[in-house]
Amino acid sequence: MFIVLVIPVVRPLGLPLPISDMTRESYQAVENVPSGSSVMIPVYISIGLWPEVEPGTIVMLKHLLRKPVKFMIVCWAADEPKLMEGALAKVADFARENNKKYGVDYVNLGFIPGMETAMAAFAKDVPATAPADTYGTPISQLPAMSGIKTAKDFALILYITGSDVAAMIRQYVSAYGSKMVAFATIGWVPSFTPYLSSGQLVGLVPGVTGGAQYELLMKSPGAGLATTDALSLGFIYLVILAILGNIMWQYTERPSLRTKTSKEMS
Amino acid sequence: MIATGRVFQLLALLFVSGSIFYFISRAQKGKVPKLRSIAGLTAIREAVGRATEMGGTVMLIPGIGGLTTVEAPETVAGVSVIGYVSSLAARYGTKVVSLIRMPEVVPLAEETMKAAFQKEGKLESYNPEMVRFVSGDQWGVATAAMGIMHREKVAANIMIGFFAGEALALAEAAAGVGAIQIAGTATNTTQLPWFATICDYVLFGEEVYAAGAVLSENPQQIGSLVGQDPPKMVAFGLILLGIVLHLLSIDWLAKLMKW
Amino acid sequence: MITPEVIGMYVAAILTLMIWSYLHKESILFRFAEYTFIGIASGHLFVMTVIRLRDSVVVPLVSKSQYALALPVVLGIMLYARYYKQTEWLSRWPLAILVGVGTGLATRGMIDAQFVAQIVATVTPKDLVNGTIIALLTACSLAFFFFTREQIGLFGKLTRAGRMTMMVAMGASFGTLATTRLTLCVDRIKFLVSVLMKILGM
Amino acid sequence: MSALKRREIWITITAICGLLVIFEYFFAIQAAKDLSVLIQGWAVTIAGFAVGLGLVNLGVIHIKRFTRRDANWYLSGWLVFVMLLVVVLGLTLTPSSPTYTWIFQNVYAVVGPTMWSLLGFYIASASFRALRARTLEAGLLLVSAVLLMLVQAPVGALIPYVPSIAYWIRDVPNTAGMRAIILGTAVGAIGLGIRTLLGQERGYAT
Repeated sequence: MFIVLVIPVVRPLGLPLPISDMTRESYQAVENVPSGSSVMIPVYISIGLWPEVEPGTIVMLKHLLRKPVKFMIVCWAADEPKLMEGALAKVADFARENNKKYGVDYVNLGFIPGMETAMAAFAKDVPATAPADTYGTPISQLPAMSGIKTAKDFALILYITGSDVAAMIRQYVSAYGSKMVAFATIGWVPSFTPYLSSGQLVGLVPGVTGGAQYELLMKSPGAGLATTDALSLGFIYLVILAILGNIMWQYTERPSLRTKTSKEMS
Repeated sequence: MIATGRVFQLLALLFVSGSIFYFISRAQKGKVPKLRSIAGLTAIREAVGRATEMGGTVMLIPGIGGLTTVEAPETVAGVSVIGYVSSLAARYGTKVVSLIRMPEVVPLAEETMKAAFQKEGKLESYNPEMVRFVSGDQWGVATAAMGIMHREKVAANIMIGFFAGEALALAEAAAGVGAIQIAGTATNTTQLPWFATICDYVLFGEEVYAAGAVLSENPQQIGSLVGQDPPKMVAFGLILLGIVLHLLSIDWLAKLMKW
Repeated sequence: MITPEVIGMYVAAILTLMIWSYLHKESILFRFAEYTFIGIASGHLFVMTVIRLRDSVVVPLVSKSQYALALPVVLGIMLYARYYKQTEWLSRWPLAILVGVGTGLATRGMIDAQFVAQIVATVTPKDLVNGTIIALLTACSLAFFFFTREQIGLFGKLTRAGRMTMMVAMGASFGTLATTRLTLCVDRIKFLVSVLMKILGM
Repeated sequence: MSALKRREIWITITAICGLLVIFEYFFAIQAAKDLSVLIQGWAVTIAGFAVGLGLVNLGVIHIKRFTRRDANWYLSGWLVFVMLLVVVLGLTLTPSSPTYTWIFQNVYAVVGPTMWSLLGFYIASASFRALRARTLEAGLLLVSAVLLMLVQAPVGALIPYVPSIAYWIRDVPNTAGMRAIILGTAVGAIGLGIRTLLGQERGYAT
C-alpha cells in the first residue's frame, strides 16, 4: 500500500481530472453571491481530517477574495480557529493583490462552544454570541461585521465540515431559510445527497475530489490536484485486492462457508 | 399566530410525540405488542456458543459514547447487550471482557454485568476485571482492544453502540484474530460500511435500539420503540401516495405539507 | 542551519513514523504520540474556551458593566459544585438549562429538516423516472425499520428490497470513506517525501 | 433548602427551557422569542464553563494513575505535563504566538491526521478480505464501493460509463437508502428529545 502511494507522489501521473456537476453547481452558487453581501464560513472538522479539506478551503477562500464580497469565519470546535488562521496565512498574498484586508473584508470570529446551541444562538444574534474575533478585537472595531445581525444577513453559508450537516440544516436552513453549500470530507457525501436533492443544500463539494475540481474551475491548480493524482494508483491497488480476494475465495474458502453463517441467514 | 409554513410541522411533531407517549403508557400497563424478530440477536447467541466451544473470550464494546448526549440511547442499548451476553456467558462459563471509554458508563456496565451473573446464580464467577475502563480518546479504546484480542484469545467480538473513526480498526483487528463479529451502530452512519463488510452480522441504525429494548425488557424503551412505528408508517404512506399524486400532477398533498 | 522550522520538520517526521510503527506492532512509541495528542487537544480546547469566555463574557461584564451577564457566569461556576457531595445538586441546574435548550433546539429542527422536508422532497422530484425510483426505494428501506411487523410474505420482499438499497448506500459510503482515509495517507507520504528530499538536498 | 435539591426542580427547568425553545419556533410571539434569545445566550456561556469539566476529569484520572504508579504511569504524567504546558503557553503568550503555533503545527496537526491515516492501511486489508460477493447484498455493496472509489480519482473518472453509473448510484439508490435512515433516525431522536424534556430518559434523568 505504502509503495503504491509513494510512486505517484514522487512522479505524478498527470492524468486530467473531469469536473463533476456537484462541484460545478457549488462553484456557481458561490459565483452567484451578489456584490457587497456577506458570506458565513462555519467550520467544524476534526484536526485529523483537516488535510483533506485544506486545499479546497484555500481555493474557496481565494474565490471569495476575488469577488466583491465579505466573509466571516466562525468555528464550532477549538482546533479550527488556528487551522483557518493557517489557511488565511496561505492566501495572504492573494488577499493583498485583491486589496482585501483583515477586519474590513474578512474576519475570523474564532471558537464558540456549545455545538448546536452555539449554532442556534449565533444565527439568532451574531453580535451577542460573538462580541469579539479570535484575537479579542471587539466587533465594533471590525468594519466587516457592521450590519450583520442574524443568519438572514448572510447571502450564503459555506460550511466546511468533517461531520454531519444535519444540525446546521436544522438551525439555519429550516429556521431561517439560509442558502447553504457544504464542503464536506468525501466520506460524508453519500450521507448528504438526500439534503442536496431536497434543496436544503444548494451545493455540495465532495471533499478532496471536489477541492481538486474547484482548483480547476478557479484555474489555480494546487495541492488538491496533486493528491487526487496520487490516489489513482491507490484505488487501482484496492480494486485489484478486492478482485483477488473474491477469486481466491471462490476457489478456496467457499465450500467451507456453505454451512449457514449468520450472514447468509439474513 | 402559528408561524407561516410551520403548521404541518407542528402537527407532525404532536403526532410523533403523541404516538410515542401513548405506546409508552400502554407498555407500562403491560400491553406490549410482539416485536419483529431481529436476526442479530440469534447471531449473538451463536457467537457466544462458538466462543464457548473454542474456549475463547467474548469481547463486548458498548461504543465510545456517553450517557448525556445524542449517543446515550445507543450506549444504553449496548449495555443491555452486555447484560444479555453476560447471562449467556455465566450459564456456559464463557470468559467475557467489556471495554468502556466514557467514565460514566462504567458503573452502569458493572451493575448490569453483575446482575446478569447473579441472576444465573454464578455471582462467584463475576470478576470486576471483566469491565475495563480505557480512559482517553477513541484510539485508546482501539489500542487497548487490540492488545486484549491477542493476549486473551478473543473468539467473539460484539460491538453495539456509538462508534466513530476507530470502528474500522477494531473490526479489522478482531477479524485478524479470526473472531466472529456482530456489530451495530445507529447515529453515525459512516461507520456502518465497515461493519457491513467486515463483521459477520450487522445491526442497521434503529435495529440497535430495537435489540437493546428487547433485551432490556424495559417497558419504556419497548413502548417508545413501538410508538415510533406509526409515524414511520405514515411517512411510508405519504411517500407512496405523494409520488402517485405527483405523477398525476396533483399537488395538494405537497402544498399541505408545506402549510 | 538549525531554525525552529527545521526542528519542527524533524519532530513532525519522527512523530509520523512513531505512529506508523503501530502497523508493525502496538508499542510505547505509538502510545507516547497518542498521549501527547490527548494532552495537547485538551489543553488547547481549554485555552480557546477561556479566551472566548474572557472576550465575550468577562470583558463586557467588567468594562462595559453589562451586569446581566453575571447570571450565566454564576450558573457556569455552579457546574463545578458536582465535585462535592453536599453541593452536587447545584450543578444540576445549569446542566438542566444546557440539556433543555440543546434538546429543544434539536427536536424542533428535526421535524422539518429530517422529516417533513425529506418527505416533501421525495414526493416532488424534478426527474420523474429517478424520482419515482427514489420514492419506491425510500419507502422499502423505511419499511425495514418497522418493528411491529414480521418481515414475511409480500412485506418481507419489500423490506428485503429496502435492505439491498441500504447495502448499496453502504457501498457508496465504503468507496468514499476509503478515499478520505487514503487522502490522509497520501498527505503524510507527501510530507515524508518532502523531508527526505530536503535531507538528500534535492 | 432541601426542596431545591429535588429531582423535580431540575427536570422542570429542563422542560421549561426545552418547551420554550420549541414553542418560540412554531408561534410568532415576540416575548417568547426575546426570552428564548436570552436563555440560548446563557446556554452558550454555560457550555463554555462545561469544557473545563472535561479537563478536570481527564486531569484527575491521569494524576491518579501517575501517583498510584498504574500501568503506563509515566505516560499519564507526560500527558498532564503536556496539557499544563499548552494551557500556560496559551494563556501567557496567546495562541497566535510563534511558540504556540509551532507546537500546534508540528505536533498536534501532525499526530491527528497520522492517526487517521492508519485507517488507510486497514482499508487495504478490508478490501482484500471483507469486500466479497458472498450474497446478493454483499455483491451490491462491492459494486457500489468499487465504482464510487474509482470515480474520485482521474483514473476512474476517465473510464467510459464509470462516472455516469457511479453518480447514478450515489444520486438514486444511495439517496433513497440514506433518506430512509434519516427519516427513521429523526423519529427516534424526536422520541428521545421528548422523553428527555419530560424527565423520562434513563441516561439523563437518573
